[in-house]
Amino acid sequence: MEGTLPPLVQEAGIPLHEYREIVRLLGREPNRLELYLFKVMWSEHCSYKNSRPLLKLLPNEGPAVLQGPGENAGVVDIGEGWAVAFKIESHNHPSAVEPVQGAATGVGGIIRDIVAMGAWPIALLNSLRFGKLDGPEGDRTRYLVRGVVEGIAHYGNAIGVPTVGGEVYFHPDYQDNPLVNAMCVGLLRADELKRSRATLARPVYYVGSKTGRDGIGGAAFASEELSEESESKRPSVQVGDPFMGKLTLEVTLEAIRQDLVEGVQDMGAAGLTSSLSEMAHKSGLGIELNLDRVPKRETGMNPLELMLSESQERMVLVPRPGREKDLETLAARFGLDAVPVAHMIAEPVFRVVARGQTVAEVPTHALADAPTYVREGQENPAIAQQRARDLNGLPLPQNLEEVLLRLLASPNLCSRAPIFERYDHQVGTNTVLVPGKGDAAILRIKGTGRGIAVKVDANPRYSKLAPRLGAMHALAEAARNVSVVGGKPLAYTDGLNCGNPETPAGYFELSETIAGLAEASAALGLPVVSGNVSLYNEGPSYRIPPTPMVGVVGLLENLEHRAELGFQKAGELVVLIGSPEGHLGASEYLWVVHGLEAGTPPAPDLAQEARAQAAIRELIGRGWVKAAHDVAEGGLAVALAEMCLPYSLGATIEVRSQARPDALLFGEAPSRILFTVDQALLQMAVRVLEQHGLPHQILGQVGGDRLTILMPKQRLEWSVAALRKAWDAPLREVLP
Amino acid sequence: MKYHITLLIELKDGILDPQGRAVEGVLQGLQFKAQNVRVGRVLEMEVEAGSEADASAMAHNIGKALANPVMEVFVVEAVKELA
Amino acid sequence: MKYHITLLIELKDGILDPQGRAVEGVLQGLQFKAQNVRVGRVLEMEVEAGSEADASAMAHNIGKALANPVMEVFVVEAVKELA
Amino acid sequence: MKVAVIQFPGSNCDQDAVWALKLVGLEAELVWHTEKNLEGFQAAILPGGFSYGDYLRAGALAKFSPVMAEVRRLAQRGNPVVGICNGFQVLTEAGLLPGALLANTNLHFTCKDVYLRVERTDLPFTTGYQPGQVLKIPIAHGEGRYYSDAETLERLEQNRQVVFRYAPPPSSAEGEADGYNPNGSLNDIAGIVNEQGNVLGMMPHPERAVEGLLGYADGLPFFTSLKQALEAVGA
Ligand SMILES: Nc1ncnc2c1ncn2[C@@H]1O[C@H](COP(=O)(O)OP(=O)(O)O)[C@@H](O)[C@H]1O
Ligand SMILES: [Mg+2]
Repeated sequence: MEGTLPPLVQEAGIPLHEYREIVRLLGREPNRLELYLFKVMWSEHCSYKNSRPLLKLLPNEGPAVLQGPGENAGVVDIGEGWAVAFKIESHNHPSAVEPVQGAATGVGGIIRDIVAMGAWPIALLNSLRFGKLDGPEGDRTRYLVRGVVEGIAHYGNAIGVPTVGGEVYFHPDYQDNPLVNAMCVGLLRADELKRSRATLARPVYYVGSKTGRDGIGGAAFASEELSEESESKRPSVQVGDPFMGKLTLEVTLEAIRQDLVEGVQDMGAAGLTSSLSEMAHKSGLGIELNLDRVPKRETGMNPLELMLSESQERMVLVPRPGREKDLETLAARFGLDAVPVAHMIAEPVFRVVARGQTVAEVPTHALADAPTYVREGQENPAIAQQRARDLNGLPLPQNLEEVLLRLLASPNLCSRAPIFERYDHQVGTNTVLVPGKGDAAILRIKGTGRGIAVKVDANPRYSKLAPRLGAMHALAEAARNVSVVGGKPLAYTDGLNCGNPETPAGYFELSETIAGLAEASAALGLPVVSGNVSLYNEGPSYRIPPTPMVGVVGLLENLEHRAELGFQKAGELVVLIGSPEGHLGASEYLWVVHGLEAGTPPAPDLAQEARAQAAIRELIGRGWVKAAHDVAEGGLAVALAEMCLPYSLGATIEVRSQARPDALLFGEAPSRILFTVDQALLQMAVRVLEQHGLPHQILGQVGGDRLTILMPKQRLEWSVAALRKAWDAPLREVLP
Repeated sequence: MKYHITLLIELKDGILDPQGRAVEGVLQGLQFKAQNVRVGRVLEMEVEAGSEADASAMAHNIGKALANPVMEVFVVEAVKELA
Repeated sequence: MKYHITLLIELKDGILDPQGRAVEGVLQGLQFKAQNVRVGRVLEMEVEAGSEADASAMAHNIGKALANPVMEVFVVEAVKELA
Repeated sequence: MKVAVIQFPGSNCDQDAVWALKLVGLEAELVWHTEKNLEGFQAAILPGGFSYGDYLRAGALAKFSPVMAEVRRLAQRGNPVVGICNGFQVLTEAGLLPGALLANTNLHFTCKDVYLRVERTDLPFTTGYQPGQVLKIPIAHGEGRYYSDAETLERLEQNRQVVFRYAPPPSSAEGEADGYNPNGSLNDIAGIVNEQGNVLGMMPHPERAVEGLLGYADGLPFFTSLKQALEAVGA
C-alpha cells in the first residue's frame, strides 16, 4: 500500500501510519469529512502529539492551584474567595499572513478561553518576536510590528480589557516567522469556576457570531511550516470583531452569574469540531450535532466547511435543566444567536447530522487520543560551536559612555512606550502599576486590599545558545519580575514556540526547553497551570530559536507594600543583590557592540534565585523598599539607567571590582536585583539579605539629574536627559 | 494633465465585515430594510498623467499598492480630467 | 424589487484629513505623484424598493442618517436594480 | 440622587463610572441602551468605550439607541448629563453638544496622561476645582480631535463653553511642554458644555483618576462637585 496512498489521504495530507490507525480505531475506512475531523484533531495544535509526553515532566500541582493544565485555562486561588484564571496562546502563523487580524484574533481567542472558565478578563499581556529592523529586511519587520500592535490594540481596547504588559524582541531568526503570543488573566469567585462539561441529554447551545468560511483548516494550518502555499491559503483569513466579542463575553458571564449554565466551552481552533468533541470526551459522553441548526453567515456552506470553520466570537453553553429559555432571552437582549445545535448522548461518539443524514460518526476518544511521538533529538552542531567560542580576547570598547547609549538605543532595550501607549492599559480601573513603571504590572482586586502581579518573559538569545538554560532563565526572570514589585509568584503559563519536532534539532530544542522549565519549576516551587505549544516555526532556510514565553502570576496580599522600578527619593541608597560582575556570553552587549551571538549564557543558581526573590519580597513587604528592579539584558549599567528614567532622577554609583569594565557594566547574570532604601533602614535591610545568605553591595546614592558610575580606573557620567534621548527614539521611528 | 481619481477599496466577498454587520443592525432598527451591508474605503486624489489611459493605469497601480491582497479588492471607480 | 446602493461618505473640503495625508506620504514614497488625497468610506448594501426613484430616496435617507453633517458629506454614488 | 450610567453595546467604562460615582457616595445604576424610561434618575453619564464597536465612526451608531430620546429629555430639563470619551462622541453625534470628534492627528489610539486646565468652576461638575487649576488625567482614545466650524468655535469661546483645555505639564520633569495637545483638538479643547451648562462632554477619563492607589486624585472633585450639585437640587 506504501506506493498507492489513497487519493483522499493524499489530499488531506495525513501520514499513512496515522491513516491506518484511524481505520483501526473506526473499524472501517473514514469518509472524507471524518478524515478531516481526524486531521484537525490530530494536528499538533489540538493533540499535542509531539509535546504531550514531554509536557508531563512539568510540575503542575501546588497549594494555590485550583485547576491545572487540561481545561481552557489554569486557575489559582488568591484568597478571600477570589481566584484568577490565566493562559497564554500563540497566533504566529495567522499573524505572519495578516498581522492586524492575526494578532486581533489571537487576543480574542485567549479572552474566550478565560471567559470559558467563568472568569471576567482583567488583563492582557503579549509576547512578540520580530526579525531585524535594520537593513533590507527592516521594511517587512516594520510592517509586521505596526500591524501586530494595531491588531492587539484594536481588539483589546475595544473589548475593554486592559493590556498591561508584555515584551518584544528583535532577532534575525524571527525574520520569516514572527511570534505573537497573547496572555489573558481573568478574575472569578473560586466557587464559580466553570468547566467544559455537560450531562446526559442536555442541549448544547451555540452562542455568538454566525459561522462563515473563516480560517478553514486553521488549526491544521498552524501546524504546518509556512510555505509558498500559505499564499493560496490567504482567502481564509479570520477577522476579529471585538464588538461581538464583547457581547459574547457579557452573555456568557451573565449566564454564569445567573447560574443558567452547567458547562462552558469556547470555540477556538478547529471550531465546532474540537469544542464539541472535546467537551463530550471530557464528560464521558457522546454528542450529536445538527448542522442544519448552526447559524450561518454565508449560503451553501457544506458540512466540511462548517466543521472546520474558525469563525470568531463563538461560545458553547450548556444550560442547566429548565434554564434554556432564560439563556435564550439573555442572548436575545444582547442581539446574539443562541441556538441548541447539539445534545449530549450516552453512546460515546461524535455524530454529525445534516439534512437528516448522519454525515460523520466517530468515537470521541478516537479524536481525542491522537498517537503520540517520542523522538530522538540532536543538537545542531553549529550552535554548539557558537556556544564554545572563546570570548577572552574580546577587545575593550574605547568609549564606555557611548556603549551605554548604544545599548539603550538597541531595539531590544529601548523604550516600549510607543507600543504600550497604543493599548488602553487602564480600562477597568484596576491597574496599579502601569506599563513602563515596574518590572511587572500590578492589578488590584476591588473590594480587597490584595493585588496580583503579572509578567511574561523569555530571552531568545539564551534559548538559542542553550535551550535548557534559556528556559530556566525565562521562568526565573518572569518570577523575579513579579517578586521585585512585591508579588509572590503562584504559578505560571507557558507558550512554547519551537521549530519542527520532526527534525532532530527541532526536537532537541523542544525537549531541552521543557526539561529546563521542569527543573526551574521544581527548584522555584512554581507549578504550570496552562500553556500552549506552537511547533513548526521553521522553514527550509530557518528555524526560530526555541522560545518559551513564560507568564507568571503572583500575589500581593497587601497592596500598600509594592515597588516600582524608578528611583523616587534623592538620598536613598542603592543596593545590589548579587555580584557586580556579569558574563559576556550570550549578552545583549556582545550582540550590539561586537556583533556576536556566542558563548554560554550564565548558569542560573536556582536556590540563590529563590532566596533573592524571597529577600526582595520581604524588604518590600516590610514597607522598606519602594524602588526595585531586576538586572537583566544590558547588565548593571542599563538597569541603573532604567531606574533613572521614570522620574528623571539620577544617582552616583561606585563599582569596586577588578573584572573587565565591560563585564562589570554590561555583563549579564541571573538573580541580581537593584533596590533603594533609606539610610536609616539600611542596616536592617542588609540584615535581611544576610539572613537569606545573599551576596550584596551598597553601590551608591540616588540624587541629581545625572548618572555617574565610578570605576576603579575611570569615571563615567551621563545626563539623564541624554539617556532618555537615546532610549526614547528607536521604536518611535517604527510607531510614530 | 491633471486627473481626479476615485478608488474604492473593499473587503473580499466572504470575509467577515464587522462594520457592515453593525451598520446593518442599526439600519434595520431604523426600519431601513438594508441587507448585505459592506463598509469599505473610498480614496479620492489628483494625479498628473499624459493621457486618460495613463491616469487609469496609474489608478490601477495605486489600488494595487494600497489594497491588502489578503482581504481586500479595489475598484477604480472614476478617472476624470481636471480643467 | 431589489436594488444595490453605493453610498460615499467623505470629509468636507477644508477639514484636515490626517489619513489622507498619511496615504499621500506612502504613495509619494512609492513614486506616485498623488496630491490632495482624501480618505472616506464607501457603503454598499441591498434594499427593497418599489421603484428606482424610491430606492434613490431611501439611499438618500440612509446617507443622511449615517453621515455627520458637522464634518461630512455623502454622495449616492449608484443605485442599480438587481436581477 | 440616582445617576444613570448608560450601557450601549460595546461600552466598556460603564462599570468604572459606577465605581467612581459610588466612591463619592452617589447612587448609580447601569441602564441598558434599549431602556425607554429614565424616570427617577437625576443625572446620566454616557461612559467611555466602543459603542457599536465604534464602527463607521466613534459614537455614530449609538445615537440611534432608544435610550437617547430619554437622555435628550433629561438634558432639556436641565439635569446634568455627562459624556466621557466615547460618551462625548455620542453626545456630539446626537447633536446634544456642538462640533465633532475626529481621528487623532497621530492616527492611532493613545493611552497616556495629559494635563488639563480648568476653565470654568461654576458648573455642576467643576465647583470643586480652582480656576486655572491644572489636572493630571489619563486619556484613551483614537478619535478625540475636537472640531467645529469657525463660527461655532467662536461662539463656544465667547459663551465660555470650553471647560477643560489641554495644557503643558506644570513641571518639566513630568513631560514635554510642546506636544501637550494629544490629538490635534482645535483650541486645545478637551471638554465643553452646552450653553445651559448642564451637558458636558470630555475626552479624558476623570473616572480613572479618583484613587491615589492608581496614581491619580484629580478626577475626584469632578464627582464630588456633581454630588454636591445634585444634593443642592434635591434638598
Ligand atoms: N506548554 C504547556 N504547558 C502547560 N500546559 C499546556 C501547555 N500547552 C498546552 N497546555 C494545556 O493543554 C490544554 C489544551 O490546550 P489547548 O488545546 O491550547 O486549549 P484551548 O483549545 O482551550 O486553547 C490546556 O489546558 C492548556 O493549558
Ligand atoms: Mg479553549
